[in-house]
Amino acid sequence: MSFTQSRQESGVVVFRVDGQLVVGNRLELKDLIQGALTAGDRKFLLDFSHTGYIDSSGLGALVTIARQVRERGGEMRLAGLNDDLRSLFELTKLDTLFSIADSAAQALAGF
Amino acid sequence: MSFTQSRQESGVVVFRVDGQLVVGNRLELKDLIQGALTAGDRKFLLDFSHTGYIDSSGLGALVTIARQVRERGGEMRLAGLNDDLRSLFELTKLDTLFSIADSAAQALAGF
Amino acid sequence: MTSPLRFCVRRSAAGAGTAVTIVTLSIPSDIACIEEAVALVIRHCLAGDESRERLRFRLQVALSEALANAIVRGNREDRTKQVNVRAELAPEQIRLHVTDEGAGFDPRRVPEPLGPDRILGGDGRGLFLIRRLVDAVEFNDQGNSICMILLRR
Amino acid sequence: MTSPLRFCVRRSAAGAGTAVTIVTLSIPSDIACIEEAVALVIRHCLAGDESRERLRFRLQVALSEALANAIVRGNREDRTKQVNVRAELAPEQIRLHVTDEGAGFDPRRVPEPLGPDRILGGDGRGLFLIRRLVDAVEFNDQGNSICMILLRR
Ligand SMILES: Nc1ncnc2c1ncn2[C@@H]1O[C@H](COP(=O)(O)OP(=O)(O)O)[C@@H](O)[C@H]1O
Ligand SMILES: Nc1ncnc2c1ncn2[C@@H]1O[C@H](COP(=O)(O)OP(=O)(O)O)[C@@H](O)[C@H]1O
Repeated sequence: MSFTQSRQESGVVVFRVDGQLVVGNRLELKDLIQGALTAGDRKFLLDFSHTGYIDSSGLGALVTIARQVRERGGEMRLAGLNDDLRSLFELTKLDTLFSIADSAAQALAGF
Repeated sequence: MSFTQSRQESGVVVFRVDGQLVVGNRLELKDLIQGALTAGDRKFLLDFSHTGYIDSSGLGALVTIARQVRERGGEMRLAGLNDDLRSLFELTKLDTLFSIADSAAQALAGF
Repeated sequence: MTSPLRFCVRRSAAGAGTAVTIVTLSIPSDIACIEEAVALVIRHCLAGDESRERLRFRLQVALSEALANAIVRGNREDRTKQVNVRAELAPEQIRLHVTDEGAGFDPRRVPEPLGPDRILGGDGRGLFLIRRLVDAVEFNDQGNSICMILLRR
Repeated sequence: MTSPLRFCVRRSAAGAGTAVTIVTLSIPSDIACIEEAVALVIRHCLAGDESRERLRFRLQVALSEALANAIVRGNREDRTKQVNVRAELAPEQIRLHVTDEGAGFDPRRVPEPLGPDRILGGDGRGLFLIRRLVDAVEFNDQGNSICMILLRR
């Protein structure tokens, strides 16, 4: 389980979640994004194309992080969710809260 | 894939087949048992409790080996076949040709 | 040792609605290649079993959420306390029991996490996901033991 | 790192005929244990799927025998010749094609290996096992390509 951070020329900061986003590691992701917010970044893309599982704590962390980003005038998008993971967003109606693209490339195109 | 050879006090030589008995390694088993025959051994037990698969070449090798053992006045028994592998013996009617015990212990008891 | 197998998987929409996956494999005429080739193709044949993959996911949700609740909510991460899992695997269904050493709770008092006030919350979605993804949920009276039933089909 | 999980599997005959497997697992209250515990229980839940395990075995027989024939009988172990496998995976069935670069053969001329003269032979059981364990077998006209069809249920 790890998070790979990279920056696009456009200024979008991409976090790739490798493995799982769950109760055991969601605080790490929160810290990373808070760090980037403090450093002045405002556009974030979370790439889940290498993510096997997200639990309810992970979903909750995304909600909290997105709120913090929005409070600072920023925007956070999600991409690359497989069908099973996307169904978790739909069941919890979080698909109405987030901008979710099929792929990171698609999300970046409109950013 | 390997063959582990051991000898009981009763003189029975036990070959444990780890992995598979297939076209790629059946000659090794033939050689091992021919060697034991040459050395004077006459009672053989093949233990398949650690065997994942036997292909038709492996079945054929067992038929050939059993014939050689019998020609020298010896006896070969089989044990430890899982349900799937046992079904191969039943389909090919080889269960009528071999003495097949559930476990190595049971086969040894009557040897 | 590098694999001498040339391998390719492709998903093709064959006709109306039914997706067929095509796996192709080219191997040299060496019996030493058989075992690896067989294992590779079997893995793909069985991976195509959608209902099984969905069952795997439902199990993942049920177990992950129930274990997290038992550890964090029930036992409050006290490492001297245990969580016990018991899975009863029958041909038609799976029953999963997860039991902690905590005081328990009243599951009827847990609100749905969908309302406009709750949807912005950082927690409270675990039991809801369990209820949506398993076929039946039961608790013991104390509320420290959950039983989740999943039908295999 | 040694695993802190205490684990036990037991098969119990519950009632008439239906065997139920019981898996129990005891873990400390540490969220770091969740991932391993979930994976362990899921593995056992899915292994109990008998029809899938039987399908796995039938695939093993079909592929092993067809590949061995293609390599040994068709291509005569000439390493410069290839064997091509093509698997078409649909929701209800699997079609496996195995094609070699040999001269082919006439499958109708292959005798059953069950007679008193044949049962003591060292070969000739491959096609017979394929025919018994898959749902349908077809050859191309030349006889260097076999197609085996397995229904998933
Ligand atoms: N095993 C448990 N022991 C005690 N309380 C629990 C347990 N499981 C759930 N709860 C209670 O139910 C609430 C809702 O649980 P859940 O839907 O999983 O969301 P979350 O755990 O994220 O709050 C928890 O906040 C907790 O108060
Ligand atoms: N791909 C093939 N190319 C040529 N001949 C084949 C092929 N497959 C099978 N045969 C012929 O059919 C016979 C029976 O095959 P099989 O039942 O698999 O047993 P075995 O290969 O052990 O003889 C072979 O001996 C061979 O003559």
